[in-house]
Amino acid sequence: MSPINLSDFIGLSLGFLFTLLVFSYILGDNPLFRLASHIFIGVTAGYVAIITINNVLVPRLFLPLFTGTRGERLLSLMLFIPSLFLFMKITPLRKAGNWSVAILVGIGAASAIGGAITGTLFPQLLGTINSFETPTKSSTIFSILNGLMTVLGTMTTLIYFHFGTGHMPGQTARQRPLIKFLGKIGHFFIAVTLGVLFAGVYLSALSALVERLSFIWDYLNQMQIQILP
Amino acid sequence: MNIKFKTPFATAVAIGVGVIVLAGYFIPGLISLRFLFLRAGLVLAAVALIVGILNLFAVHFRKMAQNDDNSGYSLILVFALIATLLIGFFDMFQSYMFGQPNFQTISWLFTYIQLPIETSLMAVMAVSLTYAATRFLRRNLHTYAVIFFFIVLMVLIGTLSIFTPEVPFLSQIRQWIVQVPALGGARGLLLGIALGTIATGLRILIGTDRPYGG
Amino acid sequence: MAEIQCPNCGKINPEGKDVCDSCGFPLPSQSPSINQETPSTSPDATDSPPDLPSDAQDLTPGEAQEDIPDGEDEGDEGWLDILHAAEEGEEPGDLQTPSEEDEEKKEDTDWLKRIRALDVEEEKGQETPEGETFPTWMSEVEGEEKVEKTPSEEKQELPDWLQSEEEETGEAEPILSEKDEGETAPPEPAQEEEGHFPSWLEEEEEPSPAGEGPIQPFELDEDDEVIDDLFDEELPSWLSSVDMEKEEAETGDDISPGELPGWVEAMRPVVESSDTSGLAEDEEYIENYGPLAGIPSVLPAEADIDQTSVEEGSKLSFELQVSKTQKEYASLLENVISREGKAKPKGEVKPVATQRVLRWLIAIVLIISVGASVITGGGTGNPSPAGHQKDDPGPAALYEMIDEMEARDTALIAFDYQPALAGELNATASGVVNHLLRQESYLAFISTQATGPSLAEHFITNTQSEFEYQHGRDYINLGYIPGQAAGVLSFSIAPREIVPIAFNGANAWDSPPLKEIQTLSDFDLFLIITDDPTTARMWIEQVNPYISRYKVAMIVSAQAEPLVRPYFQNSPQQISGLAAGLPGGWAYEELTGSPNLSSVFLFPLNVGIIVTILTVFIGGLANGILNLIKQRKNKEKRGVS
Amino acid sequence: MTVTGFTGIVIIFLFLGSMFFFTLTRDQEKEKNLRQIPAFRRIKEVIGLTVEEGSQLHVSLGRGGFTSLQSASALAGLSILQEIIKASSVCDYPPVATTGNATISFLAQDIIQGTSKAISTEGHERSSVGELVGLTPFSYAVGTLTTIRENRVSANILAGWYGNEITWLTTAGERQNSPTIAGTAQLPAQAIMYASASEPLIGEEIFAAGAYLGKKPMHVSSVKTQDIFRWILVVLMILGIVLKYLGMHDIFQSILMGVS
Repeated sequence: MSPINLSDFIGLSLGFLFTLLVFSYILGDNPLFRLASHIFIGVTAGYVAIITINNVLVPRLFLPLFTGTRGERLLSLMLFIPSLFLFMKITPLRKAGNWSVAILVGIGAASAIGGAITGTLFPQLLGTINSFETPTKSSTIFSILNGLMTVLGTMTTLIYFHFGTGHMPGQTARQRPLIKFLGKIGHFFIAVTLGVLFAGVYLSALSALVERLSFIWDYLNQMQIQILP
Repeated sequence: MNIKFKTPFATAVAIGVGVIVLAGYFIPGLISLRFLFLRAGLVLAAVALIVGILNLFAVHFRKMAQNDDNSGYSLILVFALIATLLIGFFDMFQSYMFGQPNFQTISWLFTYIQLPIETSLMAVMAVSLTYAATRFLRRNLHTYAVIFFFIVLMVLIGTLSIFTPEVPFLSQIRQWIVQVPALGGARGLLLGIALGTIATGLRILIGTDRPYGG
Repeated sequence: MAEIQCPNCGKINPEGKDVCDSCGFPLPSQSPSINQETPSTSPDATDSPPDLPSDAQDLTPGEAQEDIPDGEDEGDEGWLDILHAAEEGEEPGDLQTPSEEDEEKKEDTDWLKRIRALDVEEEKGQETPEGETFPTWMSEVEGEEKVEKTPSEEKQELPDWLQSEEEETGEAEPILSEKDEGETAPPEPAQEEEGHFPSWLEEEEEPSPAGEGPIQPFELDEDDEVIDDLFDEELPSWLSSVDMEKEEAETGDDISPGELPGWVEAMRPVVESSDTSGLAEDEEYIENYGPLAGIPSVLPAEADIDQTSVEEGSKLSFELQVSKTQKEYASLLENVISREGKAKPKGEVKPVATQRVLRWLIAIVLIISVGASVITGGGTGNPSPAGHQKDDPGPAALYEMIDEMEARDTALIAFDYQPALAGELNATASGVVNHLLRQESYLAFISTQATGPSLAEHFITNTQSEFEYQHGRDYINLGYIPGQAAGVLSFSIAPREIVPIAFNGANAWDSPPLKEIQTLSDFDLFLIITDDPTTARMWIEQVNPYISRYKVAMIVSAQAEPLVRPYFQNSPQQISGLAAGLPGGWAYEELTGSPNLSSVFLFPLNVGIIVTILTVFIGGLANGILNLIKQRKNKEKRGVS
Repeated sequence: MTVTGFTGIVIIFLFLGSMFFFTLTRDQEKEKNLRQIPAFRRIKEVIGLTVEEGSQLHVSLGRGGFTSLQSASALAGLSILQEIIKASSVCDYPPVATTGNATISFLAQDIIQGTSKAISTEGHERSSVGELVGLTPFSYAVGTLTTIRENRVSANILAGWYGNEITWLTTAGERQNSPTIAGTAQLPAQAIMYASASEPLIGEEIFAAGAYLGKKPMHVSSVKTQDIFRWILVVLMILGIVLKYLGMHDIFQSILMGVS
């Protein structure tokens, strides 16, 4: 480790300080942690605002007015109107901005439907069918069974979420026996899936802990070098 | 089924834009129209973000005046937000006026304030998740909870790469769990979520759900 | 010759005398009619304090007690019997006539008749009727009904004791005069002859506290219902029980010997210097009415109604002498009612001690074990990989993809992860990108998240500092494309139009790294670094048609591995290389033979996993057993109850 | 138009047709019961407790954007917020909503004001608030802690798009001893909720909130439609496997593969 320039050392010291402030939350909620979190919220809000202005608003709303083609200029002009109405949302005349938000909701709903059908429904359906291995010379009994288990898991998990129960009102919410039985198998697969995902999230968090503790150790070594070269 | 529209114009806009963008997914001819609306959506989402930040600023400014025990923190937040914005505009001014590589200062803020805090927040999650796993069986004690509990342990054991080379089947069990039952369950969950998403989106496009004050 | 004992000083006076020779106190007359109405002969019974409204007089404990007939008075349904009946829940004789009105009329007539009788006596020459001695001002009140008197006339007719009181307090006068003016100016349409509420009571009812405008006088209904409701004989049980206790507390006064029932005598309070709050003490005043007759400086029976306690609206104006405990009950009731409207702030929540201790224990064990392993740095060389790293084809496939790249080939890297996971993904990707830089490849960075560009800058300057790659010469940071799926798709179709300028404002496509790149398929490698399975799927689905899948590879965090692996595992493959989490990154570094961050972090990670497995296993089983015991106890309890 | 595009349009029209059919032929008496979901029952209990205690409910709407798949979770969270405001109109402290996305915060405020006006509690001096508390995932999580920490808040309902930052919200709720009912569409976040929330909503249960809490006709119909499509998918899987077994796998491959 070689001595580093002053601004980086100040930066590292700030990082070290904030790391300790956040770790203090383990002992319990305390003012130091709140101080660090409110600085964090302010800095990130400012950072995201600058990046958004620099990467979206300037190149797509302002620049086309001067350098864009006729079509782009027209689009930018048209975009100014709903944008101004969006600013009404933080004024008493907030209802005037409803139609601007409605544009976003319309786009959001369409993207959700389109994404769900083309991005999830079709690929996952095809993936489930592909999981099943036709018995060929190369396939082993083990892989065929695996394929069948994966398909069974997908079907029974889907059936577990079946909402409807018997038709007669006042009847207790008893599902049909077949659905109930398949649902139980599905619940097993759901528990396995969530267990695997939880372990994955835990490993990511543990990796972050390892990285932070090694940063603290590196910083202490660096400080030693910086103070007593 | 009686539907009363309080803001018919906003409802019409939401349905019209939604239908065009959705058609763009499936009808190749409408793809360019879909892109046009999506780019408009990008710009509006960016403007909404800026308006949201102004709202965040106003909310905390008001909290500063209330002088309860949180107003001090609101002052710090407002100060940090203003300082970052000023540094950011200074960087942008330098890059557009003098062509210098921009965002040097704001990257410094990101590297030495935002990054360490976020990774520390993630690191503290390791303690919280261990605590949650330890107390899990205290809250739920049914078969599936026990399955969940032992699967977590099995996957963690299978991830070990030290002290266990002599027992390779542990990692093979982990691999099988991840690639067979977990994959089946994940696909079922994703397909179910897709159906729910389609239903939620369609309710917006036919105008029965109108969260925009319609 | 029969003698009459003076109720005031106790002297014996010869019969026929009206006034006591020694103290001048009017002696009870012997005429039969009055006795019937007021069974007791003592003057106090009816001589209740003039200021109190008639029904309130009935409620005044001292007198009421006296009126209790010794069991023989049947005919006159005095108010006390009504009270008793109400208490015992019987239908008090004719009181509960079928219709409420008749009952009220009968009550009206009783007290009205008494007033009129007194009035007549008063006019004759101040001779007090036996048992019925009303002060002059009462008759004056009657008088007022007939003749509109000017305030000054009224004042002259006021009895001395009242005038002296006025002068002392200095208040009554303006209040009374104010009242009278107020009273006389607007004729009260509601006050008819019969059932008219005496103006003195209205004044008493509505004294105007200093500093405020005069309070509207108490509006009477035509048929005095309001009065009857207020002074309805059927008091709520808790109040009537209050009366009884009050009576017990107060009845110990000294009545002319021999006349008070024995049990009243026993309950007489010991005379002390009474320090009644709120009322001005009048040293010279000797009580001459009621059971407290003869006792100096006691609360005057005809105490003014406490000006301060009268509140607006339905509050009664007379002073209930309740004991301390009853006052507490009343204020408690009042608090409960007033608190209903107010929102009760929830108190400070104390975290469960065991939760906090368990959390601290886990934190200490985890941080100490991982910290120690970071410091010792893995000890003996690199930990040998477990079986599954060798079997995991993902890192190996990725290694081959990069190994085949030549110098000056361009790789596009998407930095699409949260800064929070920079710890894990920087370490995982460091070995892979290091290999790319050793191949002298050009790099281009892109991101769909606002924090992506800065993450890329931080990655290249911190983890690959040994190569000193420079922006514009060796790599280009294209910055952030908003709009998630839509942004990615439009970038895939026309990258140059969507991102015209680089992250630092310079022209992106003229610099060496990107000079030959027109479309997405011109890139030699497309490496996506992400922590979210949804982002991974979005990139794969949008870029799939625009770049060959043999050029697409992924570095994902451990949490995304279960959902991204199928894209690599299934046939047809949608991505051709995959490194997942620190173990994946370490496996890649093993293949390149040059250890990097993943190697450094793997040993502490393994120590952390072992500690966690032990903690979760032991703690989890203990909690599970505790839960089992609790459930069994609940079952037993349910079984027993 | 590609086969895949055509298939997509057919699915949408089938879905719409089924939703309208169930709504129009809805028969009150033979109304189909829905299976018990403990989380929604707990939401109703929590609203009752809040009214009695005079405390406050906190609804967090996540950080999903409006130009992608994440918007569906945000829309589901907004319909839960609407039902809660209606049900808790007599509370001393109306619910407070927090979010990490600007557009969602506008929509939350619109819903709060629209619903409050509908049940005439708009004049209530302590009207509900829809706050934007942070703009990146973890700053949103940390910003929400301030609201969860309020002593007045007696329960937290997390419904929207989350990542692993949701760990911070569920553990903060546990520290305050207040129940947390949580649901999202992102899978890793669901695993965290399953382990640390008092009542998790798994899989697609979050999208059935309108049917369980508000019993709205169109929501109940769309839940029934989801049930039907669930079985259509199962049949298609079995059919696809049989065709693959018979060697005619290309049919499905061409239908489901190419989407431009």
